[in-house]
Amino acid sequence: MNEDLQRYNCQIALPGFGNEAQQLIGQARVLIVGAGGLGCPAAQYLASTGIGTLGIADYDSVSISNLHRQILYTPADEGKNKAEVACAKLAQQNPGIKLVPHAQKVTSDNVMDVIAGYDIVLDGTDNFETRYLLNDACVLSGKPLVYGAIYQFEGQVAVWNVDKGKGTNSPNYRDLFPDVDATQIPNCTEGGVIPTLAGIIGCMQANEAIKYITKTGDLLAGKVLIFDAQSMQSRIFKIGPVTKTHIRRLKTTIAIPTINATDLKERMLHDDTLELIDVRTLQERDAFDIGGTHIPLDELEEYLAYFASGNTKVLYCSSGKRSDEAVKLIMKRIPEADVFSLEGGIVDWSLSH
Amino acid sequence: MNEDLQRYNCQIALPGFGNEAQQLIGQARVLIVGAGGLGCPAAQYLASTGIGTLGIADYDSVSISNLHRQILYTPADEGKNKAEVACAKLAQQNPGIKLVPHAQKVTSDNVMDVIAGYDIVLDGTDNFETRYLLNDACVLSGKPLVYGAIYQFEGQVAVWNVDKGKGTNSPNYRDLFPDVDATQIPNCTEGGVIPTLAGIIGCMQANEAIKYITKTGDLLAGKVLIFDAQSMQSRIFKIGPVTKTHIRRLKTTIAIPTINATDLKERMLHDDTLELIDVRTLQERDAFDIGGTHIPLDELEEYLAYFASGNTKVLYCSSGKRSDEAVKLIMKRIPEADVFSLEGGIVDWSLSH
Amino acid sequence: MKINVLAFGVAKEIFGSSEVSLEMTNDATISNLQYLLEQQYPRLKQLSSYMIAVNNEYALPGDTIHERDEVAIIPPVSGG
Amino acid sequence: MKINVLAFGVAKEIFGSSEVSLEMTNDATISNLQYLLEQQYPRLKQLSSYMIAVNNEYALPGDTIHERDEVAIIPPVSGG
Repeated sequence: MNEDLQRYNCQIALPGFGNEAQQLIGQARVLIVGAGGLGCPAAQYLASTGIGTLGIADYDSVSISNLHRQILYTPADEGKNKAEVACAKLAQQNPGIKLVPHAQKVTSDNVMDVIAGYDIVLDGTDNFETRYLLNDACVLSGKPLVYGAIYQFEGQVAVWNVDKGKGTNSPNYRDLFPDVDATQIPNCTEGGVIPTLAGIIGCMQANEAIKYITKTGDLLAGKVLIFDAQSMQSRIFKIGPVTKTHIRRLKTTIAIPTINATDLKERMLHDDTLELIDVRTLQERDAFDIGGTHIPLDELEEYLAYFASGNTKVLYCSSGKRSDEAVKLIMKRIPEADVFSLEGGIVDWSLSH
Repeated sequence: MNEDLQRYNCQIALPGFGNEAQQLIGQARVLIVGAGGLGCPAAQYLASTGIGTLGIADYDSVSISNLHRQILYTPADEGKNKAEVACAKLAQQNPGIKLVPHAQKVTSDNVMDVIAGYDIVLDGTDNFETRYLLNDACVLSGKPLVYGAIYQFEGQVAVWNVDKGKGTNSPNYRDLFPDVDATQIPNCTEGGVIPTLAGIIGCMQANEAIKYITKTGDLLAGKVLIFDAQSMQSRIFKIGPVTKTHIRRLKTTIAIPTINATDLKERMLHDDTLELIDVRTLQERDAFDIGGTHIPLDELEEYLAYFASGNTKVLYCSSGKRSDEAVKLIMKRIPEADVFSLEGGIVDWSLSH
Repeated sequence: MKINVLAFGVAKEIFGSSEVSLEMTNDATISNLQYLLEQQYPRLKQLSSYMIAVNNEYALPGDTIHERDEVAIIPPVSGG
Repeated sequence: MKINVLAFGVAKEIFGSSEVSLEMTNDATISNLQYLLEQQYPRLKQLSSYMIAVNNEYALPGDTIHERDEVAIIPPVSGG
């Protein structure tokens, strides 16, 4: 009995699997974008199943606040690039597969090139801009996209853009949500997320990828599953058999001007005209702040005029995610605005020297 | 901001959580029995969440055929004790918690002592004997048991024996299945299991443990959830508010006489009276066998007389699980039978010298 | 009346399908249904125990089955 | 007629509950329901888009709502 047969025997034995399915798995090329709460468990199971080529794209580095749900990382990995660390760990877990780290940020400039080498993409990102970018890129290149998203105790899973034959494809993310105002939707840093939900949804995404590759089971195509980890209830909503959207080109992603905590502290020593803007909620500000003006993210639209002129403004939140969204919104409306987002938010600020 | 707050910030921010819930998590003592397909993902998330004391009980050692779903292990861990390897990996993931490996087999003799130091037990075992043993021990000691089980594409999750006040407890495993003929239920080696299902069900078990500890959400107490990874449908069946069983003492677990492949080959060189019995299915035998007589496990009852006398008989299957069940059944009916189960089955046989 | 029975776990293999339908009289009980099923599928009896649920709730042998009830057969599962 | 509306994601926070009920006329459409909800909960409108499902299926603005229909409001979720 050879080592491969021995390793995969317990899945080859599945009804509808056999050596043919294992061969399909070995030939498959899967790209996971975002090696965070969803990407970590999905990557573990896709690696253990023997996916031939597994790409991991993440430009971010490991931070201590990731560790409660991003189970591929240890405190010793702090500051290292997530894609590199994840690939190194997964190579130990399964030395028989090819692992490809993509450490650059996925943008409208490079996304088509990055996904070109893969048959299927798994969305493990944590922001709407990259979700729409991946969606549109997969539609334009005719690849299926396994979608997952989490918030607090609730997660969503679906498979977008599956080829239904005769030139039609199953619905995609824009069928569900044509457009989103990212400043109105709280993220995990604000509202929290239960780590086990990330595990459940990430494993469900890997499960759908394996079903797609091996052509077994009913895919979540034309449907979206919503799971609630508090009640353990899940529902599958039907969307329809084919997409009604017409995506013709990618939206250009915006590069956000950011400043890290050390540089900001240094600059504040010499430049007392620089203004800090706290975009967190009132409760968060009441608990702790690092000074400056308070403009909560969801009220930013009403205060846009404030950013039209004057001194350099550095926006901050707890992790840097919401200040990124705030800067993005300001730059869309006032392209000449002199604004920065504080990288790593007040967490990094508190720990920097 | 201290490192603990930073690490757990994204779960402390959850509604109904806060520092109080994190404190409960830090004080909790959870024992996972079985560090296999279910135990590995459950342990990862319980460790990352910051469970104060996490015990891992498994007497088994890592084999290559485990790696497709037991994501804590690498080929380099082959032959090492699972509880020891798991604890070492989890200690890297979260150095802030206490990890306790239990490398001995959990039996009716030691189970009460093993679980005594824990507040809650998680069942990640792969056989009915240990499932009933854990169930009965948890009922007798008044501890909740988070149950999970998987086969092919289908999994079950429940929380047994939750204190409902006034001396009553929620239902337990024996309310659902008073007794099982283990020889009639195929296991994962025979029927296969999809790795992602192990991940989903294991994470659901960790999720229920965290909900129990933090007193948030609706526990799966008095209910059993059945999840199908092919359709992604899940159903929650109501069992009832309180148990109707009366468990008064533990059933004695049977120590199974086993022989490893190297010793068996050695003995066969000198003893030609020894008989091999293949307990696998006809299809499995047709594909490959190592000789001897064929008595499929589910027909064993009809051939019991064969084991009442004569030469030493060594029963084998692919992994050793079914031959264990067969030897257990024979010894129950014919205590003086001279039978052994081949450790690691024909997989180990093929690889041994 | 015709009663649809959903099969889970090894019951799917025993029935050869994830759903079977049985013709029963109007006052039939769970115990009658169990008898019919075990006669048609003797391997079911050999499981020693399996859970029967009606409309997603645990059912007792004496419970009466009604038209349009959804019956589920849930055998034990050992894998981990 | 009284229509029950289930809230998912951030809609739970906007409604302050996982379920709200609305009084509507018998020939009401999804678009009428959306108008009513957004009047009562202005933050809902600010989401730009959210999915409305009736009886677990995607609903279009022109679809009529019937008594005992179960309406679900599903906003986008960004976390990963």
